Amino acid sequence: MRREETPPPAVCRNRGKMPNDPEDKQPPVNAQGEKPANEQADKPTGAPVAPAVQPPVAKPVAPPTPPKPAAPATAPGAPVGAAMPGAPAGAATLPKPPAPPKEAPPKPEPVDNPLVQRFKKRFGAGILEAWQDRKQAILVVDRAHLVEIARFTRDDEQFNFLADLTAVDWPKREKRFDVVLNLYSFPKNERLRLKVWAADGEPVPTVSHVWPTANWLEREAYDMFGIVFEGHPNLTRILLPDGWQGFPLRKDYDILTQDTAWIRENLGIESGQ
Amino acid sequence: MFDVITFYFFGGLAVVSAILVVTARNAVHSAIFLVTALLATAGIFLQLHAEFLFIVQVILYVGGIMVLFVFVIMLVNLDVAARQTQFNRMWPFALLLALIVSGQIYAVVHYAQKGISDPLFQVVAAPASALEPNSELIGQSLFTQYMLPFEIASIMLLVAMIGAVVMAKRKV
Amino acid sequence: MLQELYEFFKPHLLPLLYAAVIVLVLPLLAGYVVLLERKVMADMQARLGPMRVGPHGLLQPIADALKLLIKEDIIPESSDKWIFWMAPLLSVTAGMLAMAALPFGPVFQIAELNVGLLFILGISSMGIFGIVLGGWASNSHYSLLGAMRSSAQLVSYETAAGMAVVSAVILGGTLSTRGLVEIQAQKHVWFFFLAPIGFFLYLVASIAETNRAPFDMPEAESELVAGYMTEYSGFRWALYFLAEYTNMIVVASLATILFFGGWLRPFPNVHALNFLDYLPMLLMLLVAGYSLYRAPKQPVAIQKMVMAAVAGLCFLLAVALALPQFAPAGTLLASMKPGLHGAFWFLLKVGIYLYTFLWLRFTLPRYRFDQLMKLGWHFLIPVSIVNVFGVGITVYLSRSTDEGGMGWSVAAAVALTSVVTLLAAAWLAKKGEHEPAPPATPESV
Amino acid sequence: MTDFLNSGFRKTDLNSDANMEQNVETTVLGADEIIINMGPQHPSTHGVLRVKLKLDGEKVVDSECIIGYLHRGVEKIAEHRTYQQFAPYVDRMDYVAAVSNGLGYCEAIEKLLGVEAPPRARVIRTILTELQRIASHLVWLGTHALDIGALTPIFYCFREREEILKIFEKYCGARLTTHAFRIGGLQYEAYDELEKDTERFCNDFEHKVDEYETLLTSNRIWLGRTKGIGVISGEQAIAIGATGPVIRASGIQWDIRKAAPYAAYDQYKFDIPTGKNGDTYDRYMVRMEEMRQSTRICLQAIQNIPTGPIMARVGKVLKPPPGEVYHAIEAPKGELGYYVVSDGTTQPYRVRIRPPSFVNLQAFDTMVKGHLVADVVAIIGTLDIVLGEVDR
Repeated sequence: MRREETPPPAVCRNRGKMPNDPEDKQPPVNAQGEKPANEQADKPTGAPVAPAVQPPVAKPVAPPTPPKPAAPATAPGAPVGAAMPGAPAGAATLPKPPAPPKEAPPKPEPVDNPLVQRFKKRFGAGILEAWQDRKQAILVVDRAHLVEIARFTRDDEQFNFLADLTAVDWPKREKRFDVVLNLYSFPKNERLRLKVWAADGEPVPTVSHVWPTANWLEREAYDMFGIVFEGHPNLTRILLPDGWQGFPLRKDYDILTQDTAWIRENLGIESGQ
Repeated sequence: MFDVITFYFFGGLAVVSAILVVTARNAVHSAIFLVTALLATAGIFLQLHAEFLFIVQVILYVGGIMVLFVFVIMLVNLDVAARQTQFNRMWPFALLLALIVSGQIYAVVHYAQKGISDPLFQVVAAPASALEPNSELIGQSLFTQYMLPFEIASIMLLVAMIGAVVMAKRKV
Repeated sequence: MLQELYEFFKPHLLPLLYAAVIVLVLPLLAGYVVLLERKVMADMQARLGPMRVGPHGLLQPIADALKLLIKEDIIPESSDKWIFWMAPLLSVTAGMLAMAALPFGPVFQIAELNVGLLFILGISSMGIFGIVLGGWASNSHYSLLGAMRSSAQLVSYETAAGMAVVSAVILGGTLSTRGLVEIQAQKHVWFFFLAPIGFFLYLVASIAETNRAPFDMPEAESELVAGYMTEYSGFRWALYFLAEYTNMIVVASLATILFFGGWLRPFPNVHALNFLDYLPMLLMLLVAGYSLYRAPKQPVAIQKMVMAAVAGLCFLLAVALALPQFAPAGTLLASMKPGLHGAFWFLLKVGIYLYTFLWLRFTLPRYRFDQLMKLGWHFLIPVSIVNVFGVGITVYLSRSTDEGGMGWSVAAAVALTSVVTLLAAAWLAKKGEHEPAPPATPESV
Repeated sequence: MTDFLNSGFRKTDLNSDANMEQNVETTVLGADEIIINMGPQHPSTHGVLRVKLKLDGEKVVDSECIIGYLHRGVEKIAEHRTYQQFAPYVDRMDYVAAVSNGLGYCEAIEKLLGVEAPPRARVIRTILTELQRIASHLVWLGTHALDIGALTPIFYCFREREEILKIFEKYCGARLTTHAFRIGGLQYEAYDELEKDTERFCNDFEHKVDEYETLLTSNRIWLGRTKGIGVISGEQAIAIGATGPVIRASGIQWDIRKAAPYAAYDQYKFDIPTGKNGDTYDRYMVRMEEMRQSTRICLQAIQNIPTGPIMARVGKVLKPPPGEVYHAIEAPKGELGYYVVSDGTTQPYRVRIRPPSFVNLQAFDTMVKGHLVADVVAIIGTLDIVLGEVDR
């Protein structure tokens, strides 16, 4: 296969102990470059990047915002889960970087580190947004450029492992679906999340040629959300029976809903339940 | 009397199954009838106290060849085979051959009854009791009196075996 | 007419009686072999096995048989009904027919044929028809695969088994089962000691022929569900089981006759070991005593009774075995000794052989089909041919040195030919081994 | 009579399953290939996996996994339960490793909340999770050996697994679907004998693993059945997304316990066993060694269980701030990931579970091609799938 990197065993040199590695390793994201940004975001005192900084809860105009709709307008720094204490004692191995500003709940903040810069340099407008949430880097990329970006991510940035591909439904948004790709890099021991926004019915290019894992995962996303992956070798339902109507994980599909016609027809249960 | 009954039972069974072998449309059923026919023949051998012949009949035909035969049938497309006509243009020729053979048999039996002394027509009566060292008798006659035919038959079998191996190998 | 009928059957009365006994007892025996198997399996697997029906599950076979009798007999809609109906019968018939020539002791034998050995081999191999036809008639892919595996397996291992049998036949010089045992008695040696490799070849081939693990391809339950029996249920299914266990008993009996001196007591000619004659009754007494000891400990009254009944039965058997032993010579009772004791020793040997079957089954994983074929054709058959030569040389040497008796020269000849055969076997095994093989241990870092 | 005689090998209805498949390829045996349908009811498909095999004789030409027979819509249920209410549901996914599932979920939500379980809780979690790993591997070993025809190991394995389940039972009252952990720590304090029980079990268990190995490891039949079967190279394994023992047997030394330590794994010394050839035998050896390493972790952990609280201070009502988190742990079967999106309410907006079995099962088609029917069951066994997790 065309996987020139993958030096297999070189992965876990860090076996003994990794005292200063936080729970999820995102070295580039955590790199010194964005630590200030981190703090700035905590104190909404405005920063050089201020306009773009808005905690994603209330994104202004541009593309539809990620986690807004159902949330009853959570204020940016509003201590929703304020009950939490700070880092409990004894977490010697897990330094929480911005610990002092106590009770700061984790929340998304934009990020602009070398990794993101490389992406932006390469693809420019193809990268719509970049932020990190709970120290996990997230890149929102343009649907049209997905395959290119995926290739780049795999080959040049060495994110050779697609851990997961799934979707999230935000029905109130203009483009209601997030297609979420959780990537992992064996050489770098890092994780990265790519997101693509897609409206209902908009085909998303498949990445199953880039990461063969995506084959079943995309089928599942199709099965559950009805997102069409363009170019997928075999885009059929995977968990539900083939004739099923409706896409269960959409928000407008009630938890009690069933395809009663299908059940009646195929299982011979009169009530269809 | 019971000898007669058993003889007619086995004989009738052999004849009926032999007819069914060629008339059954399903090859597996034909095979089963063939086994029955061969077993019935073996039964007649046993009745003649030819125990060795009986068991050789069972082992060779029933045990060995039939397993292979059934094996082959598994790989034949029975659906197609069942629809094919079973008697082709050669049937008059086959009938002729059958007539000739029956004529020969009749002749032998007829002349034997007339008591012609030519050893060709001598039909020896079945022994009343077991031929004692049965397998030894067979072995001795095979390896002394009938040595040449025995060897020729062996070589023919060898040739057939080599041929089968060659044909099977070429495919690989 | 009646007179004639009587005249015709008169010489056959005793064999008919034996046959009736076998037909009646064999299913029961097979049932108890199943129970034994389950108990042995349970013992090897750190559990108890059947314990509910009767004390220690002693009535389990009967309960199973009853359940299977009244179970619905399902014949699949698209099966070939006649053949489906007939196939299990074929298997059972073949197995039982083969028993006709087996001598369970010097007396107890239905028919003494001078080609008895061939008869057993030929007839028991007919049982394969039941399997092949049943698998085919079920019209199921699993059944068909099982049937095809079964026939291929039989064809491959029949040869090796036959060759292994030939080694004993060369030593004995007869095809009669009874004759083989008698010659072993004359020569004062079991053929196992003259053709040990022949015996082991026969052991492997017989396991394969009876479709027992690790060669249970035709019914490999984790691959083919139940192989040729997949579509069978109820009593028809039980018939297949009966056939399988009958075949096991036949094969074990054959091994006993060929290699372990049939009904002969171990070392029948060594007078110092005559105390072995008391072993049968003592063994039975022991079982009876233990059953009696366990009887009060059973939880339910009826189980206590059954246990006591078992003890009584064993005691009766012990008495039956003891009476001829202690009866004065020349009486009718004393004349029954060879028959009774012979049957005991014969069944004991058969039981030990069967135990080996079970032991292997619970220890070894299953072969794959191609490996099985390879083992048969590339290893067992060549080795068995070499073995036949080896045995021939042994016979020649023993004839040329001392007639009849088994001297040191024979022992040396046996050792020599065995070593040569073993060397050939090792060479074959090495040659067939393609795998690069040192078991790669995971290297921990 | 004609009826009787007309029955050749008819079209098989076996593979039609008329509801699900409209275009069934009807096959006649005369055509070289037959299609055989393994499952959903089959002794060795480990639940309700259904595999359609195209066979040439006994050789597998093509295969297709059909899954979903155990789909319960766990992810949908999650959206309608509060964070705490959903926790017991994850136990029902990989029901032979419920503790590991619970650990992943609790840690993911803790991460989402920004809290962290206290050290004592983390150590106890580690002990229980490692015991669960052993239990899961024992189930795997027993069933895998049974698939390959060794009837006995499963009883030995279950005997040892019983000891582990007893420890679970003493700890939280449940044996299978334990729900042992709570978001923020533990609900129950460790019972008094936990250390002693664990120590006794671990010390015994080392010999037990050797015992299993005497039955299998150098058995010629076992070697023949597992060596070179279902080979998958390191590159292929990464591409297909395989994780856990599957990827380690292919020579990739990667274990989330080392790569991104969670719970208390950073405090203990243990090795990551790897294989070379990526075949069934290597996966077997890797798992056997993993069991030993798990006992090693447990023995280290019970030496020094810190004292202190077992729950972090989390409220009765959990309202994680809006945002999302992906948290992965090394479950017995591979990477078990939870991707949780919060909208600030008490119910998760979306919970995505990345099941290791589901992704590993994708490797099946690649691994099985060209092998025989008997190898199919060996390969299903070696992937160690649990259908509850595949279908969720």
